[in-house]
Amino acid sequence: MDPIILFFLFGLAAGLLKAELRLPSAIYEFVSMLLLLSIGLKGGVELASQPFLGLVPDILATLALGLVMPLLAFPVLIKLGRFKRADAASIAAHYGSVSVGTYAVAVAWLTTRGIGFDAHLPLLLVILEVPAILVGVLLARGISGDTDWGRVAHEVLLGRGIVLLLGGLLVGWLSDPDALGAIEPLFFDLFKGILAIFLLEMGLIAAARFGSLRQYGLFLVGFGVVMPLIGAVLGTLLGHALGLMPGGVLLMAVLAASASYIAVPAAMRISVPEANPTLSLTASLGITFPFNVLLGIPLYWRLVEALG
Amino acid sequence: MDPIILFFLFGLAAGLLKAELRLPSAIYEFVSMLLLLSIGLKGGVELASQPFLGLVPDILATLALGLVMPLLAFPVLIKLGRFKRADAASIAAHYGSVSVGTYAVAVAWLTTRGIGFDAHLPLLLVILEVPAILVGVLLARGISGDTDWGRVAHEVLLGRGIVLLLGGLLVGWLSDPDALGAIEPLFFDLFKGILAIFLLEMGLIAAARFGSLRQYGLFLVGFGVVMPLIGAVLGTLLGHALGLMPGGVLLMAVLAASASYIAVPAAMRISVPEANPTLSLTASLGITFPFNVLLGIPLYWRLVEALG
Amino acid sequence: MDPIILFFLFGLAAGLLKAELRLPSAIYEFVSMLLLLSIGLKGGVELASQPFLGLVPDILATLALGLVMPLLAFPVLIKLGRFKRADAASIAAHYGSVSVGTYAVAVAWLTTRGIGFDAHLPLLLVILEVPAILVGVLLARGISGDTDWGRVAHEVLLGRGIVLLLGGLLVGWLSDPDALGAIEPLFFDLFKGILAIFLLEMGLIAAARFGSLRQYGLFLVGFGVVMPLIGAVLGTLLGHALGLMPGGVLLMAVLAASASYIAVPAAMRISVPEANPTLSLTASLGITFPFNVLLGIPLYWRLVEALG
Amino acid sequence: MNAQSSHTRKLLTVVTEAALEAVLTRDLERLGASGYTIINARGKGSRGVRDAGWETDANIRIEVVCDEPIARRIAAHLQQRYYDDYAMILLLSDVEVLRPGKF
Amino acid sequence: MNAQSSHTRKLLTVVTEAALEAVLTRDLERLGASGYTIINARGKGSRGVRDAGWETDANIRIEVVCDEPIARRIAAHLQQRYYDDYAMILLLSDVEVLRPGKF
Amino acid sequence: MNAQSSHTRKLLTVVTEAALEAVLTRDLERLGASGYTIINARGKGSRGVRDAGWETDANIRIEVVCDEPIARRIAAHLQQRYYDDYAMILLLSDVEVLRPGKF
Ligand SMILES: Nc1ncnc2c1ncn2[C@@H]1O[C@H](COP(=O)(O)O)[C@@H](O)[C@H]1O
Ligand SMILES: Nc1ncnc2c1ncn2[C@@H]1O[C@H](COP(=O)(O)O)[C@@H](O)[C@H]1O
Ligand SMILES: Nc1ncnc2c1ncn2[C@@H]1O[C@H](COP(=O)(O)O)[C@@H](O)[C@H]1O
Ligand code: NA
Ligand code: NA
Ligand code: NA
Repeated sequence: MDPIILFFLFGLAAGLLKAELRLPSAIYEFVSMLLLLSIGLKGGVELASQPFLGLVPDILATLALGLVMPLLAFPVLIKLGRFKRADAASIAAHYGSVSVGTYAVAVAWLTTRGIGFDAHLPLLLVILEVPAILVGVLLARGISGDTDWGRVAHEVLLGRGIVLLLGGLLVGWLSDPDALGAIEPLFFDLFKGILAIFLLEMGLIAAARFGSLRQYGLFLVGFGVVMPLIGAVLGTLLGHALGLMPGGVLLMAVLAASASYIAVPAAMRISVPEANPTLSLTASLGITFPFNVLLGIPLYWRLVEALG
Repeated sequence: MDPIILFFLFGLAAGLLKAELRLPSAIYEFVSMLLLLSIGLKGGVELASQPFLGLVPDILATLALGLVMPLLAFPVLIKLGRFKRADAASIAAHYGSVSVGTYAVAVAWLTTRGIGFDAHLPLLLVILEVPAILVGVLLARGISGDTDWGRVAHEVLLGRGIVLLLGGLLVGWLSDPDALGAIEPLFFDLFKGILAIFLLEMGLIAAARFGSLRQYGLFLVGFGVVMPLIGAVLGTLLGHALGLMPGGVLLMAVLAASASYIAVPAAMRISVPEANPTLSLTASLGITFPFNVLLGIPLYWRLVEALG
Repeated sequence: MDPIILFFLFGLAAGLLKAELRLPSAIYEFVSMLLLLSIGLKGGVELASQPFLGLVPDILATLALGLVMPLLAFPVLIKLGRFKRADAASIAAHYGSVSVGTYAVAVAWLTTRGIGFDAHLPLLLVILEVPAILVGVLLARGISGDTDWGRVAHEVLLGRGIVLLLGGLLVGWLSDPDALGAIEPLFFDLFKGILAIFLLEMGLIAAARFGSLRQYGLFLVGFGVVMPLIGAVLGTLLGHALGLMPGGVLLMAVLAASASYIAVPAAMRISVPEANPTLSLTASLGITFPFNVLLGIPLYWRLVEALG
Repeated sequence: MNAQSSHTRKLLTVVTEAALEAVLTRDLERLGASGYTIINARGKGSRGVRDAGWETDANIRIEVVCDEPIARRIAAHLQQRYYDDYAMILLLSDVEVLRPGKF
Repeated sequence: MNAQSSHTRKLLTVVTEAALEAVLTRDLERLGASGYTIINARGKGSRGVRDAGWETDANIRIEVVCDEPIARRIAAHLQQRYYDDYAMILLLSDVEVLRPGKF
Repeated sequence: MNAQSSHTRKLLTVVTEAALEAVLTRDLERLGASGYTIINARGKGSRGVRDAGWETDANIRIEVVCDEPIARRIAAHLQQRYYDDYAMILLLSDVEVLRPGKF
């Protein structure tokens, strides 16, 4: 088995056994910062050798995907899940956005197998983070609402995740390629080791969420598995339609299938405070993240090949 | 001289000069976490290519060593040291258990010299951590005592050190060997550098303990030097009897000679709270750790060769 | 462009946009610790192959430079800047001392271009840190003052920066060169990556200082640019006079041009508390550091070549 | 206002979600507080355990020293604006301050 | 319980060894506290300097807001159970709480 | 001094610059405090925002429990010695201590 998956299982097991294990929060922040910068840098380096204009259709299509997914999820959460409007809107926003951790695991999965992917996927990752948040706020508040959109925009666009990804992209893009070699040991050679540490902590966090699962019942569990499957299908279709390489299609499927647990919760807490944050984080961290990492990625690869 | 030993001396000197130097605690935790995972991983990788059953005698013998050593130390501490029962029991438990930091220095010492050792030593390291704690609690409380053994067991078996070592072992054991290459830069290539940082902090910590030495007198200093020597002899004899490779015998001697300063203090604080924690930590950190790192390891190597 | 400069610009931009981005302080401390140790180690390794006595003239000349520079700056700050005596003394001390971060960027700049420099520059770096602090205290207090010089000396000589640089130097010097290979992955291979992270944070810090600039007016901005230029000329002349290699002359110019933002502020806060710390840090972090990193280093290189 | 002068003020202590830090400090200034002190915290209350392991789970503990009318005004504002949607407790007590002009 | 209602409660502050965190929070809940707030601390007292540099040397500072009988019960329990073997101080003071139903 | 005995003492709370930690703890001991508790903090006051992002910008919050004369002596000393040059506030309040012999 792949060691990074084993690190995740190790974290899950340690968490379920209530072992006294926790990454100091400063380390967790640093580790996730390195992952974001690495993903951005790598993308930026490869983008540098591409014409930018060719990317416009992909960018627009990705924006559309980010608008459509929460609109699909919302009525299901209201009708079948019987959630309050604010809760449904918030969960929908989580699933319309993306999880960088899941993306990183998928990149590692492709790299291990030597499968290539398009250079601009990190850019699409950034782009897919944003629209679902706006849709979520709109679904909760309505258009006429007294939302302070300036604050929402600041919260979203200048949050840690997006700034680090975009910053990495730009640095990679503008860097003299020869000079990049000197920073590779930190940002590229250590990538999988850092990812292993990150997944150990994610296992501990996911395990801590299992406790809330019983409380919120079967619907949430079902949603946390079915919604990614729907996302994966949409992502795969879109990826093929855009003519991405097979690895790129997989990453698009993974992006659509994954649910946010950093950018969206932070934005919702400020913009839709009446939504219960435990609900969406339980689904996203307790169900969807483990599902995608352990079962989803290989499954979506079959899908990519089947629909290819 | 070996740079990692120089880092330890640097820490000692800075500490004695009261320089304003301290590793942030989050970094200390991370650094020790990486060492534990690295040791576990390395062991697990090599264990994977061995029949597990052949290890049973070594495991049983190591357990026995962990039971015997505190039983040897306890009467000495009571009779010669005139310590209170709880204090004697607690110190005995520290010396019956092991120090992972000392083990790591010994591994680095062997690696520098190209001396091989048996793959299952990390497993024996984990095993030797535990029994002395139970013996220590028994010595302090008696069998009939009202000890909450469930809590003691949880405290001991699910403490940070053991969980990380065992987790690393399992991940290494179950990993696809080809996939491990990608995490080597973090866990293997950085090992000695990380160990250097760790030893710098250990030097600072040991220096801070020197202050308490005068207070507790000469007996403690003597015990902190003689007990490791006795441990080293027992470890060497056991290692030879089990037919370990010379490097493996040295590591067994070092394990027996070293005294715990993480797992045992934490367990004793909860299970034998009336024992004075300063006493055992002064001996373990202020005397035995520096002794083993600076003088013990090369000495024990001669012993291994002499008794071999 | 060089990626580490881009990381600094990225930090500046994120800071000016008030993005929610900050290195946890434990990480900042660790990163700067690794830089200091790396610089020291590298210097120590190379010093080991040199006769020590030959360095005495360079050491004395550097001490003299550290005494002269604050004496030059002080009257200008009093007369032209109309600062209070304590503030002028404190700012003068900052500019007479050095910035290790700037030095590290200059080393990276030279390395990228394959330009060699003398092995003992890290030693001169340490030496140049100290005298300006003593001059600053004297300028503020006068010789007859009731300064507790023991405390000042302790504060200065046993501060974090100097201890780590000197410790690294000694470890590098005394280490068995063969054994050093094992710690290179952490201390040497990661150097530029770690420097990139450091510069990202420095960009954020510098941006946070821009706010105070308006408050303190144009004189401070001018001083923060002109003083480094004067320093660079003095450093260049001294470097050539001492017969350093071209890279060494550049580093000497950079040392003289840079202003302290760690050791000196800490010492001044305790020894000259009536000096306003915001004033000197605004100049040093908000103007001189960015100026040196973005424009100064290449400029000083031309100077080195012109005066060479 | 000599060195020994001293007066009584109110100490308002708020324990709440870390996510609110930026908005709360803006509110405090607007409502007339001359300063505040913030500390990271963890805890448990009616909204369950908040153990700071995860960003959205961290607490902060804010202290504000001010005169009674301002303290009441801040407390009323926080209660009305945040109590329903956020983990939050509010405590008030008396403190003697050494340089009353400051608060 | 309107927005301005307020009452007095006790604030119990405990400074003790970090190693006790898990057992103490269990004790607190068992003895009737509706919540608690914990902060990492360092300090000095009769058991010497505890500067958090080393795991066994760290302190925590626990605050519990509750009514007087519960505060006394908790204080008595802690004193009887932990005072002899652990670094620990206990302080009690009065605080006004804004939503009394909560505590 | 039985388990229930209790008395009133003063709690002196100081929020000031982290750079002063070493000198202040020496002062406290010299002036008769039997102990102290320190916590890292950030905040805002008359000397602007001190947000702990940068070493010279960090605050600490020191608590000292002692009898009233010592509290007054410490407060007067801090005020005379540090108030003019450093960011610092001083608060005094009453607390009940459970083992009065200790303070
Ligand atoms: N009774 C209490 N005593 C001390 N702190 C409390 C208490 N109740 C709540 N808290 C703190 O206030 C935070 C928010 O409380 P709540 O809104 O009740 O969840 C908790 O996470 C605790 O840190
Ligand atoms: N007089 C005091 N004022 C404030 N805090 C104290 C005092 N005495 C003790 N402490 C705190 O309580 C902890 C335990 O105290 P002790 O049991 O006296 O060692 C110390 O480490 C300090 O953090
Ligand atoms: N009104 C206040 N309420 C609470 N804390 C304050 C207040 N004023 C100042 N502080 C704290 O005391 C520190 C120093 O205050 P100052 O000397 O006024 O800058 C500030 O950084 C805050 O942490
Ligand atoms: Na998604
Ligand atoms: Na042992
Ligand atoms: Na300079």
